[in-house]
Amino acid sequence: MVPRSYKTDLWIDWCPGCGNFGILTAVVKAFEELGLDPSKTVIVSGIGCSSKIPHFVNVNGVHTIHGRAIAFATGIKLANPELTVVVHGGDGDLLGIGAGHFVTLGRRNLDIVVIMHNNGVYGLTKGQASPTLPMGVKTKALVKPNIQQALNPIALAISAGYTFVARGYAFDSEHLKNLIKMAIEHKGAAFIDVLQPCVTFNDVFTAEYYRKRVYKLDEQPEWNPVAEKPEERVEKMIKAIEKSFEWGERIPIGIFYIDKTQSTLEERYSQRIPLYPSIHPAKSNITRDVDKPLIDNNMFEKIFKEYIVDVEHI
Amino acid sequence: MVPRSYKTDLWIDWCPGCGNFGILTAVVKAFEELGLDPSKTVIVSGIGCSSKIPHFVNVNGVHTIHGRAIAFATGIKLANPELTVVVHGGDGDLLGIGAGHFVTLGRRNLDIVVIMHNNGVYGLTKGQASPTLPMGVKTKALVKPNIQQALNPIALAISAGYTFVARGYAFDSEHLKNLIKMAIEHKGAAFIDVLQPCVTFNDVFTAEYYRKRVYKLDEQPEWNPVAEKPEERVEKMIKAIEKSFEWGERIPIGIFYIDKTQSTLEERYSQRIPLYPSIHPAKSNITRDVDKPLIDNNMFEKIFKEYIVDVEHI
Amino acid sequence: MPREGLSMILGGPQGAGVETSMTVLARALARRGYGVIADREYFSNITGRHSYIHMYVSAKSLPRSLRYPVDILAAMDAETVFTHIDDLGERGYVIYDTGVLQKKLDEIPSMEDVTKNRVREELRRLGVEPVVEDVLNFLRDSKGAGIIGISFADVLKTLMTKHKVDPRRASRYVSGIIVSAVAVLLGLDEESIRWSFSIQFAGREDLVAQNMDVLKFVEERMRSFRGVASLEKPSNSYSKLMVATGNDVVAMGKIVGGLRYQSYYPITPAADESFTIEKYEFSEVDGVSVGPIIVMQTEDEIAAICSAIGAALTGARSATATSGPGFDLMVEGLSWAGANEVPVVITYYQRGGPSTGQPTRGSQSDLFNALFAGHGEFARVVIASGDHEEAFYDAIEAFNIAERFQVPVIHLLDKFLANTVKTVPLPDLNKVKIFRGDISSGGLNYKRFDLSKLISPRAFLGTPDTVMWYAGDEHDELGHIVEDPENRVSMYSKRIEKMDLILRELPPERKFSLHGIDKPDFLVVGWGSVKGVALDALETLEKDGLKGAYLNLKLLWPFPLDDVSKILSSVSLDRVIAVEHSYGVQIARLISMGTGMRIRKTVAKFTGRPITLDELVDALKRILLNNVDRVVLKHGA
Amino acid sequence: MPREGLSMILGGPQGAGVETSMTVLARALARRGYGVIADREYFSNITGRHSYIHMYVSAKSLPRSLRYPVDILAAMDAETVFTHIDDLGERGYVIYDTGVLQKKLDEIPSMEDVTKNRVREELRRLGVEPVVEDVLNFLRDSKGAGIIGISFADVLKTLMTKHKVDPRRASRYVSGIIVSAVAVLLGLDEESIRWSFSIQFAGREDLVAQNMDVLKFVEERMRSFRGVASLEKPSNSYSKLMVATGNDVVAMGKIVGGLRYQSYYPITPAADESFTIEKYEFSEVDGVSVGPIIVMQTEDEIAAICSAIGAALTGARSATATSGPGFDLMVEGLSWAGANEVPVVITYYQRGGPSTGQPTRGSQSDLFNALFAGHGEFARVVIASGDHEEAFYDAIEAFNIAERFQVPVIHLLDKFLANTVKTVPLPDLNKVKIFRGDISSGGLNYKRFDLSKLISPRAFLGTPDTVMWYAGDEHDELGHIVEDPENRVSMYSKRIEKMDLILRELPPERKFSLHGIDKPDFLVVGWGSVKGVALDALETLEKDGLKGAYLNLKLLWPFPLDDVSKILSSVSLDRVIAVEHSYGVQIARLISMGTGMRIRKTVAKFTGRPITLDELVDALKRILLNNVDRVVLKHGA
Ligand SMILES: Cc1ncc(C[n+]2csc(CCOP(=O)(O)OP(=O)(O)O)c2C)c(N)n1
Ligand SMILES: Cc1ncc(C[n+]2csc(CCOP(=O)(O)OP(=O)(O)O)c2C)c(N)n1
Ligand code: SF4
Ligand code: SF4
Ligand SMILES: [Mg+2]
Ligand SMILES: [Mg+2]
Repeated sequence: MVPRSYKTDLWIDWCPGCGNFGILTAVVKAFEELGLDPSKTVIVSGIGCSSKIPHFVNVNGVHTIHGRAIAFATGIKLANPELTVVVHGGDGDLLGIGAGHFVTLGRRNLDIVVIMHNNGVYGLTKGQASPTLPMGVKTKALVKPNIQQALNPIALAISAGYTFVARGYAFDSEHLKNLIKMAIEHKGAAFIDVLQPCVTFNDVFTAEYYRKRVYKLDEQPEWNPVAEKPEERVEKMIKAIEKSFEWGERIPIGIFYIDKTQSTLEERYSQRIPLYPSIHPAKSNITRDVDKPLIDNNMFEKIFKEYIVDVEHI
Repeated sequence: MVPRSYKTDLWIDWCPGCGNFGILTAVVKAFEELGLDPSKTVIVSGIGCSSKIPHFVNVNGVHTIHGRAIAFATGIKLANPELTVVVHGGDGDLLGIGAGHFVTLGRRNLDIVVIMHNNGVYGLTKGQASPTLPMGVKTKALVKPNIQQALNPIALAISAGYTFVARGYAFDSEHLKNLIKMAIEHKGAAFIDVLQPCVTFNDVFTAEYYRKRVYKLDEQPEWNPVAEKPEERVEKMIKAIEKSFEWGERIPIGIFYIDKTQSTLEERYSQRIPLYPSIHPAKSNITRDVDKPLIDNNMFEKIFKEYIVDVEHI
Repeated sequence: MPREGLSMILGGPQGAGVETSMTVLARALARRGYGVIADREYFSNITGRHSYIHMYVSAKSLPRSLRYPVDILAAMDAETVFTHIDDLGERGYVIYDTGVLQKKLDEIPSMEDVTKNRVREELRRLGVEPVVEDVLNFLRDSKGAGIIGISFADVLKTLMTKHKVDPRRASRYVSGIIVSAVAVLLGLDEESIRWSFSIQFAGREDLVAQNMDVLKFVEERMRSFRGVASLEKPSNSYSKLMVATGNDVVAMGKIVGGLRYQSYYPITPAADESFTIEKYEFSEVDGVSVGPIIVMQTEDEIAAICSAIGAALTGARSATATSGPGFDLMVEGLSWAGANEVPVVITYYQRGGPSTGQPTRGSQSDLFNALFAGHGEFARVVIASGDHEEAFYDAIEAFNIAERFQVPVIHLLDKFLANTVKTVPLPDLNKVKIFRGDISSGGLNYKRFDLSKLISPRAFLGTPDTVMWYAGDEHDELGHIVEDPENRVSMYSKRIEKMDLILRELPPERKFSLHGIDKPDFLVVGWGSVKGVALDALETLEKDGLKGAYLNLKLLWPFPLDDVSKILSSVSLDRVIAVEHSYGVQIARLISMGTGMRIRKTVAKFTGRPITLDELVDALKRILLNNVDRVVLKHGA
Repeated sequence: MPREGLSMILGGPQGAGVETSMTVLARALARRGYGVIADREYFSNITGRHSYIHMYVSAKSLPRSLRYPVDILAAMDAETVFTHIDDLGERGYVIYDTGVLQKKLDEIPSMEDVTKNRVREELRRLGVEPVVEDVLNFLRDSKGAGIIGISFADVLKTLMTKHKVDPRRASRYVSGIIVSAVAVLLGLDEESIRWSFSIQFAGREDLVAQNMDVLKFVEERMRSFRGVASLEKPSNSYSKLMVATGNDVVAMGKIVGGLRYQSYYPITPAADESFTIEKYEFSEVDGVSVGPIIVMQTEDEIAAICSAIGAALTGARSATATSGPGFDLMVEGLSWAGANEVPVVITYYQRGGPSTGQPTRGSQSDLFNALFAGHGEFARVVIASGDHEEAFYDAIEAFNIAERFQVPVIHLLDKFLANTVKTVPLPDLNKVKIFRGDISSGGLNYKRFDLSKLISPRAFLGTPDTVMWYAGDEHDELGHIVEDPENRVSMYSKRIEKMDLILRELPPERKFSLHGIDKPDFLVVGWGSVKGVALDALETLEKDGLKGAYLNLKLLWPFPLDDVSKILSSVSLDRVIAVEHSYGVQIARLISMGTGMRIRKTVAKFTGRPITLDELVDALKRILLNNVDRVVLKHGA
């Protein structure tokens, strides 16, 4: 592996002061510290300010369509399980238009990481309310106060089946970096909700706002979010969900829930197809003799024998 | 209101013994007992065996597309809040393709009822696994055992913000009827997960299976799922979610959670537009003098004055 | 006298086993060298609605079209008799259950009111009481039909008793009664039937034995009819035949073509393809591993296309399969694939629309959706297959085109093909090639969208020492977003100009096939499932001195306008007739768009049922001889 | 000498206020009776990328096209100077910030590399150093440009000091500097500017005063230039004008048209329409209540269309607004609306595709998506508007067509219209009618899909004593699922035959408008945003003796083939030129499809920037005089 910088030299066109810069720093640092091979790492994103991030990181980047990053990532990971796949998206991307895929990833427990840039607004379309903006709040660009309630991303992720669920804060890059590293190292579907100030459109949930309120779960001595055994699962889940409703003067960040008891989707496929994942769709032969199909006439008849009738004239 | 039977005289083309018959009975009975005006009642459904139900009930029926019944219902209810709107869908319809809308309805708390026919399979497409089928289970039509995990519909609904969450059993029509009545009378987004045996494709979760296991929460003296005050919300939610993980030898049915503290979406609109919902989109004038627009030249200038420049030549 | 070919309808309630009857019969007939085609008609319903098989058997060839009227009507129930009164030909045979003899039309709840009213009207007009017995008498009297009553109850009771089968399982043997009755009429040998049952019930010797007893009991009851509808000795020389649906054939083609990732969301009539693929997700033959193919049931069609695109980026041959409603949801993803030059294949089985429409019926009404849905301009390829054989090879070629030209490819099929069981010759895989296009080994300076070539060499996600970017936004050679107007023009043009390249590079046989007379008097134009019936119609018309050719369009986009113009010019435009399973006959409009040639003669069918030989022959005659412009076909219950 | 008209570019980083400058200037100019058109060019970015306003002001008319080169280039930053070096005309004026005089091209990170490289190349070719000062000198020397430096820092410091404004807010007044500088060049009176500021900053007298001081400070610094680019006295006779974007105008049209439910999912360039509507969700004027309009931000575009359809079923006039990616997601719902004959309106603003493409740039490349996306065959209507005025009336008419014929209507617009600010005459609502179609009061025997009429009278969900069913499946008159083939033919045909009815019933002016010379020597054909520039081009060409007409197509589906055939026949086909903001110029293909007439002369632009007068005139000349077939336009940064 040829060493490369983990940052590209593109100009980053986020607004000065945007929380996305903090997230970018954390991602790059996490990749660096894990020594990920850029050619074996893929950032998949949707559409939004946040989803521009793949262009700024010097690993493979797949900047897809709004709300569908998880779906693209699913195909990438299943077809080549050797890749480390990290999804980035906005709160609109992942919990608005993409909520169906978000929920589904939970019940698959596919080994990818989802990092949500949670800024309470639709940044790139100029500040409409996102699904995490609380009801009644009127951020800058809204014509009227928000009429819909906020989703609780942590509770939703746990209910959906994610086996690693955490929250970070964009401007605590060091802490966030550690979460990202753990999420990548976790086997299974991981979700990190990142509180991300949007300086341009969200004048309520500002850096100032969060700075005063966030505290770290990992610094709470009694906090142990890891289910090591199946019988601990429900208890840990319930605790985590309960904790996720703490939102006000104090906002917890850190790991809410880790479930080590569930098999990943890849593992289940490998139970069906023993060669998988060492032989996988992206690494398996489809031809012989350069341009002939792997299956020849003889093999065809053997494989599809149940469709083939030996004609017996009588 | 002209009295009509609440059942149409169409032949019902569900398989003999299908749990949907029990649900139909409960719905018809509930409507009857509530004395709903058929012309002011709408059943909205998606696509699936379950979604054929509107044709069998003699109230307005809108049989839409797969996964989108909630979205159609949202427009119907907001445009004419006088209507009682009940959504029916399969588990594939509501939690597979429709999961995004399902989650979103929670954060809106629009006053409609969602009844999910939970049979663990995609009935109408001949028995593929639905999002509620547990991992590793191989029902009749599956080529291989189910490789994806099951969602927990109750936990998901509560996490998403539904303010009435219950579970019924298709073949306990009396109990289910009562749940439906309560759900309709509840102000806000209500969800009923109905365990529904599919005799043709689900040979695991059969009537036999459920009969042995279901028990009624309402018969548990200590069970009180109602949050009357805001400060009770989290506690009740957590209890309900915890209860929802009880699935095995004993399966609870009944009400998991009721939240009386949240405003509905309609109420929030009425805070913005005081005449709503008494004057609403379906009941508001758009013309004057038969075929002239309500807005005349004079009103136009007043309403849109900020766009209009009085030209002053100098 | 033995017949050259024979038509039949096997009908009964959905779930009662007509499909099993069809498969067993088709396989047994193939075993003896007969050619078979069998269309399945069924409601969007799991149990109880009327379903039927419309089948044609030929001693002379592998048949490619269905025809009315039929020689045999085998009815499991009263509804079948009422529904198909018009379908029986002169001196045909009706097999029925004597248990329903007194059944009245009004006692059949599963029959739709509109249908029931129509049948009632017709019977009234004919002066026939709406009772099974009266209808059968009428058929006997008016058509000279042989009416063969079998007491199903009696047969089943005998069977139950002999084999000590739980009477609640009796209904499982009804399909055997139908198989048996038909076999007796055709004089089919017992061995072929036994062999076919043994495949159908593999590993269940008891079921085979029981069904062979059914055959015996039925035979006893209709001895006088043994062989009354016998077929000639088959003149086919195939030593092996496949008996498969279009879904199966496409699945096989995809697997041979190197499919490695297939996503799907269940939908009729596409889902069975994915089921078949899943069965073969991994095979070991002669020490060679074939696969793995990851078959993924996604949460919706959006995820199906997006995950297939993702998989394609890793270098795996990837596809998804769907029908109209699902395709609609894939269109945004398709546009991304176009913008990012991703080789992904969508197998698109058309069914009756709009919306849920007639989900289990056939149609060709989605042509323009396949060609034009998706915002923005980008290269895509749409190919269609005229029959099972074409579909097999096209399924492979779809991947070749996708990878060579780095474009999404839509393989446009329909429900007729999907669900029709046919006898098909084995493919010759020596004729097949796999073209993977220009593949790069990447490296430090790799540019995924290198502008120096029309087709930028493709490296895969995961290629060592290589990184690349993809973006749905307009991008530069590296794949980074760029809005510069000059870059816009270069990248945009590069992507679209591939369409010309594709037209230049694909050989004529991938674009169309031309059948029939060399200098024809008239030309029938169509695509997809029109082929079989059109070719048979031409043969029939030729006997009447009407000499025509059939242009089977295969490459629908980019549209081969030069070839088509040339071919159309060879005939006067008012002797060109476009045929399609749709209202609008879009193929005529597509031709007009491409060539400016406006075809005014059209044959349209949009009942959801396939065009049959008799009605097409008739329609073409009316157009050719009576100067009619448009004929709308309606045959079939 | 005062000018008849004047072009300018106002440029600066996104977020720095060019848009405010535009609005303030446009309103002030309108106040004095000038006509204005202003196009906004910006990146898909919130802060920092280069954005600019391309504006034309006319003393003679309400202008309808933009033109290069420009008379004034007002630059907030160095990037603007570098980006627009080609755009300034002879003896034009450049306003720049003396603070960036020494800025080098390579010091501008926000400029894309491809653009930077191109500019660097060009400067090298011209022998100019890539430094702002050198570029300005070059412009002065080569074009005789008046170069006007203003120290922005100086102006702002003076202002900060005088008004004790926090220096961190200084950047807010940059837009005022641009307004002021342009006002001085034009010799605009102070009152009109003050008035315009007072509307811009309604309720903030401090801001008005501060900006008027900016005007004063700027004026002091460029006294010698006062009125050097003055305009003639306006000859327009309007006493009132609207200054509005296309988004705003459509919003007003919809509100006047009786809109009661609008759903949307945020997307450029459609979202602003919904924002405007939300502002007017309820009004009380002269004792009349207008509304309520429920404006619903949905979770995605699927929910947007589905909820709008749901609302339409209750009788509320319902619509949604989106652009390409969102429309793709609406197609399955659209097909349901078609199957169920639901009057729902989709306002579709095209932007640059494919996929995310160029989300903030313009395009007309989605024509075929609007016409043909969606599986199955069903009636839909697609209308387009040539300019703001048409768009207003069409927004109303969309509802009328939808309800009269019970069809989904797509109102196809684009980003150019959406974001362009124009002076528009006030609409005359006496000319407007509301047609709600055939409405039934329902009752016990109500049949929603009564087959006795082509348009079945519509009752709404909620109509007393009435129940009805809707189904995406094929249905009977009551709306219940029915698969019977004869019912299929009747229902299917009924739905599609409405297309003919629509063609018959809509008056010619809804279908097209024909402009220019009566017996033209050549005919330009286009739709939507081509209109303004085409009309101006015809006027220009007429001066050169080239006499043409413009066919502005408004009803795109059903396609008015008879009218179009007739009009096209009046000119030789090789004197017909199709113009479109796309690569493929689909309108030509659509015409060929409908009429068989193949237009071979085309003008295409797909940089995402609007066609300007100069380049269109030039292109038409090349086609008419030099017999060129296709011209691809590229003007604009
Ligand atoms: C299908 C579709 N609908 C709408 C859009 C427009 N769009 C672009 S970004 C965006 C939302 C951005 O919000 P979020 O996902 O929260 O990301 P952020 O910009 O806040 O980081 C939307 C709606 C789109 N690109 N595609
Ligand atoms: C967009 C789309 N995709 C797929 C289908 C095919 N389809 C019809 S019913 C169904 C699922 C039925 O399962 P469920 O929702 O659980 O309902 P059930 O039949 O079990 O009651 C599917 C996938 C469709 N109609 N539309
Ligand atoms: S708009 Fe908000 S989220 Fe987007 S770049 Fe600017 S600050 Fe960041
Ligand atoms: S398939 Fe299952 S769900 Fe559908 S009707 Fe039959 S039993 Fe009921
Ligand atoms: Mg956001
Ligand atoms: Mg189900």
